[in-house]
Amino acid sequence: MKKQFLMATTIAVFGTAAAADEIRVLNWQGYGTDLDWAVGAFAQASGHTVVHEYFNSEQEMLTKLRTNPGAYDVVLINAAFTPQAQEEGLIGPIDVTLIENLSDVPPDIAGNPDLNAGGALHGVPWTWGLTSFAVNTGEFDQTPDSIEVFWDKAHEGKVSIRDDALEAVQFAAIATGQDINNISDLDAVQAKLAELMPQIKTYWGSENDWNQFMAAGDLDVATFWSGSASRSMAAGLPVQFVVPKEGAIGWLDGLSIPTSSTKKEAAHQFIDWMIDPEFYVKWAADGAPASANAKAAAALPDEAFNKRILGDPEVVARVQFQRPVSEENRKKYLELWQGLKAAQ
Amino acid sequence: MAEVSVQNVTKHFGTLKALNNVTMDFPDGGFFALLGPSGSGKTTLLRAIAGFIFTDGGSIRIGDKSVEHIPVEKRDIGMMFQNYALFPNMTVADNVGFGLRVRKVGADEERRRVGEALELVQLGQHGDRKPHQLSGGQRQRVALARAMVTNPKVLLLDEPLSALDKALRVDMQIELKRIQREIGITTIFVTHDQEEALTLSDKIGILKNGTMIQAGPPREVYSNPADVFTAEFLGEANFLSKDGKGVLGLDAASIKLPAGTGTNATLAVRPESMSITVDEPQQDDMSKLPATLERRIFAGAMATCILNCDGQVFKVIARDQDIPELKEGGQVWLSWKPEKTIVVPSGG
Amino acid sequence: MSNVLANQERLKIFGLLSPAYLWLTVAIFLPLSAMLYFSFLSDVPFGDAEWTYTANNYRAFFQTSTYATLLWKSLKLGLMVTCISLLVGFPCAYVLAKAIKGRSREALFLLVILPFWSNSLVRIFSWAIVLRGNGVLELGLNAILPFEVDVNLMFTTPAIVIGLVHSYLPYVILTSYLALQAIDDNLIDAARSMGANKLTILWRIILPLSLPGLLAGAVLIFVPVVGSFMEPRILGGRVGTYFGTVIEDQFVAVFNWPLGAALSFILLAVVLLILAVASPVLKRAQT
Amino acid sequence: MSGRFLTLLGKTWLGLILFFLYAPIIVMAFMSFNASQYYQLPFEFSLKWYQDLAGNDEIIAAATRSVLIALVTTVIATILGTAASVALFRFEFRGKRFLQVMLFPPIAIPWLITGTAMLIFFFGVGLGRGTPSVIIGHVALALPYVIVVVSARLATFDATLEEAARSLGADAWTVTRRVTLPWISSGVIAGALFAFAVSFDQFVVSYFLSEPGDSTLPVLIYTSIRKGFTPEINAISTIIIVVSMAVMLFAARFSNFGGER
Repeated sequence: MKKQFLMATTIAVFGTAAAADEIRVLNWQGYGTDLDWAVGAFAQASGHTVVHEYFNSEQEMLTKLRTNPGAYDVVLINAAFTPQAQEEGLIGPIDVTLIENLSDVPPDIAGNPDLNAGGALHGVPWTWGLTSFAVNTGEFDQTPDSIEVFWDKAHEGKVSIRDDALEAVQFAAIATGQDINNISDLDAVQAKLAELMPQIKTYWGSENDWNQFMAAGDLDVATFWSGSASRSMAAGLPVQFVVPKEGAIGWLDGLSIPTSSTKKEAAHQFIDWMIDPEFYVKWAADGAPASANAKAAAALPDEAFNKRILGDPEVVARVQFQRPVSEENRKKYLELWQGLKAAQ
Repeated sequence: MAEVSVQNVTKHFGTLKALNNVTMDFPDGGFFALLGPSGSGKTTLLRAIAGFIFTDGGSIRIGDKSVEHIPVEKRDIGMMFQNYALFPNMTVADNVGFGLRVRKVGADEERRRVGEALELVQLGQHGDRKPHQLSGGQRQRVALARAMVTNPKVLLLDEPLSALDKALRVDMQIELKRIQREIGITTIFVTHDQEEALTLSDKIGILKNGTMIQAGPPREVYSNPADVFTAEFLGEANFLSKDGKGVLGLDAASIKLPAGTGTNATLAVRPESMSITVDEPQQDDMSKLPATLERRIFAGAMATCILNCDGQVFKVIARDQDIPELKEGGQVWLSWKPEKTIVVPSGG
Repeated sequence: MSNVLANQERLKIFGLLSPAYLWLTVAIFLPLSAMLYFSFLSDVPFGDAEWTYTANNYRAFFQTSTYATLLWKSLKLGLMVTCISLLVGFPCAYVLAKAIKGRSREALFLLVILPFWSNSLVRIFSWAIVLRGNGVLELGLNAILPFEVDVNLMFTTPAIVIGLVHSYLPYVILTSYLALQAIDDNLIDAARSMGANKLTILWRIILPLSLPGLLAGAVLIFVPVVGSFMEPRILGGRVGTYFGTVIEDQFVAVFNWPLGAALSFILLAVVLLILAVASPVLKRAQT
Repeated sequence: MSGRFLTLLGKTWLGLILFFLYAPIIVMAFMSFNASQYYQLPFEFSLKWYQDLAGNDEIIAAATRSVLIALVTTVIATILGTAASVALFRFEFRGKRFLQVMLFPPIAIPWLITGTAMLIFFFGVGLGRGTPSVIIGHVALALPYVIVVVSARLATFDATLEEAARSLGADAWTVTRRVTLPWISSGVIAGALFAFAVSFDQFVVSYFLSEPGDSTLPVLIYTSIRKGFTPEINAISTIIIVVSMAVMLFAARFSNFGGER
């Protein structure tokens, strides 16, 4: 009731409760925007309906934007890809006056250089999170605090990392004490990964894989995303997310509006609803990444995963946020990773 | 070469009795026919002799060996199938040589015997062809050569000529008989064509519903059928009575019966045994009946007449020149020698 | 006269063939040609992307040993899966075609194809549940056997082979069945009447006559298995990197379509070459 | 004796293989009744996933759409594929070998690549996305399978049967209808079953070519892997398998394909 009221006032303020539109959102599946209750509440308050399409990788998302002009109104883009999308002219600048909740986003996040590619805000900061790892609590008396646990012979054949060249390379960069956005010693990374390979049981590809492997007891320790970890813990899996002393990879997701969108006004309304604390608190209850909205983050209960772990300034200090990766480096990383995999 | 003997053979397929206590002897070197309508068990009997079917009871001997428990491949038979069953992936020579190769006779021996067999069936030049390049008659000869080349103890033919057209069939009958005589192999063949059976064989076994009704030389089964079924199946018959009841209001006195004929016997006359005259025949020792000529069908040297005798239709086949010139509907006399009356024992 | 006939025949051939091949042209050959064209570009020509003509994507195959190693590994996998499927499937097809009669045969025939009507991902994940440690296979075996066994096939090459054989076995059963069913039973009887034992009949009659079906089945298996990526990735884990998974990476993860396309066409060329070399040999075997 | 023993051995083998083929299907069905969301053992009976499924319009709509698309695909691909097979079998003409070889690329090149190629091409020629495009793609992918399977059956066809029928005065169409088609009917039905399977399992083409919100079941499954699909997917798959089994066995009772010669 309260939410509907809130939404209604939001729209009343804009005074633009125009004709009902159908907006199309391009996102990962099951990543907040497609929650039934959220879409329902938005439809009830604004009159706009929401249809989803999903992608399975950032590259695919970019390709979909390129090949289907006019098909999407809101798209989720990782900040490391926002500049590329902006350069290609796929997404347009955000009209900040239409997003009331933006004022609650801390300036250091709202001012993220990648999201502000081309000199204007092109992605509304929505969520952020970590790529670190989680352990099976049944296999550890004490939660490890070092990334070196991956190389511990005690866990040989019970280790997993995601089958992703960039992530693997950046993970090894952290383990070798390097800057993930400026890897100076790629040979060290390669050596470190080569050493890791015999430890690995399998690569994981998706949150689903990860949960099943963990549930089946195949793994002791595996890299993981913070948002997914909070979901797995909420679902009752005996896992603990770890941000090791060596650091972790951080990422920031923004919501953007394609240049070719014909329903920009409704799209702005939807994005505003997505960063609303009301929405976020309810979402976080089933497991969500951290919100970019300070007010939303503060509204979480104290025991919430995102507040407990990601709210800790000491943890945040260890995080290295991902920046865009050049095409050349991307190719180099892929070759390195494929070579290692093929050698198995 | 060997004699084949089947004693009290029985075979069930589920509840169906395919062979019921069948007995027949096939002396060495003879040419035998198993005749009967479809479903009579004639093919079952042939396949039981071949060994494709194991019987439920009775004994089958080939030569001096009891074979009931010997599988086909060890029985040393030659068999020819209705559709010839030539191996489409092999040449004619390879088809014929198959049985020899299985017996490991050696390449030279194989070539020689295949050549001989193909010469015998007059296909000496066709060894390199594939079956699909041959005509129906040629395929039949290949199948025959293939069945004989291993010098089997007995040659089994399953409706060997049924796939050929009429003219070719007659040629092949003569050919088959010639080859069989030449090598003197005991041959058993299955047919539903009574004419073929009568023409070719030394002895005919007639089957019906899995039972051997009668077995004997062609002339004997033709003129002395064991029952009404056989009489009807082995060519056409004009019935005078069935089971003692006259089929027409005949003047009994005008029909002369062989001595000792029972009162409840079935009487019949073959169409070719009757003569047609305009005037009543004067011989007292002839059986005779008045009749109306209904139709006369000219067929070259012979003609078929359909006559009506007191409501009963009779068929007569005679040389065209022996039939008086008459309009259809004219009155005639039918007559035949008393010994031409077929007496079928009752209850057969 | 013969000209008219020839024209009529040409019309018939055209009428029967053109719908299917027109369809294939529009939906497959032209798109694949476009892909072939892309494989000679430096980048996919979308939007503002800059591109030039290049043979680098093909050269990439030879620059590192990675691709050749993986292609060889995939070919071996294809051969293994094909052989196992033939050895396992042919006897099944034979029993189905020759030993079982009537209605139950039709029902069984349908049952063989029906597993295909489930989603392949769901099937593969079900295999994972069977093959993993403490999975259905291990629990089942330990329930039957008097002693404890440790069975964990998950993330091994055998797991990949099991998954692939499962996915493709119906092809070989089906094509062999169709060929076997067409063999006249009289041929087998005829061979027996000539004294041939079962092995001779199998070798000299049944195998040669069912060879077209066996070959069709083998091609239908070998060709897609060489390019497969889903089963190796999910069931193979660390050892599941094959040529197909590398191509998939180029398309799904990296979106380097030109390189992915180049690798696919190299795969296609190699597969066609193998089939071309094998076909005369096999044709001779048939006679 | 040994013949009967061999037959028994063969039937046992067939039984084992059927068990192998159905093992994952049975596991799939079992897991749809298992309470654990992560497919954990031991088994704990629950109807939860069926209840969830009943309320999940998205999955039901996607499954329905998949079945409809697969049916349309099957009909078109079977007709076109059979016609092409007959032509390839009956006539000799220049380029025949080439046409046969051209069936391999669609089978050899992973669907992923073919699907992507279609996406680009359809996008390029302005065909756009939507159900018609999906069907065009599915039919094209199913066609080679139909042609290969039907041709395998035709290869065993005795051409003299056709000649015999023609010598009896039957025209080409009558020969096709009365002689050729009955002979290949089991091949055609098998081809149709394959076409259905290809379409029903095809996610790449549907993924790229269907309109947002119009996803098919495989697309739904594929996209939900990332987050994790629940045993609801097992539940719908189980229902589909059981229903198709019932329909097919029912149809088999009243048809005579693959039966006696």
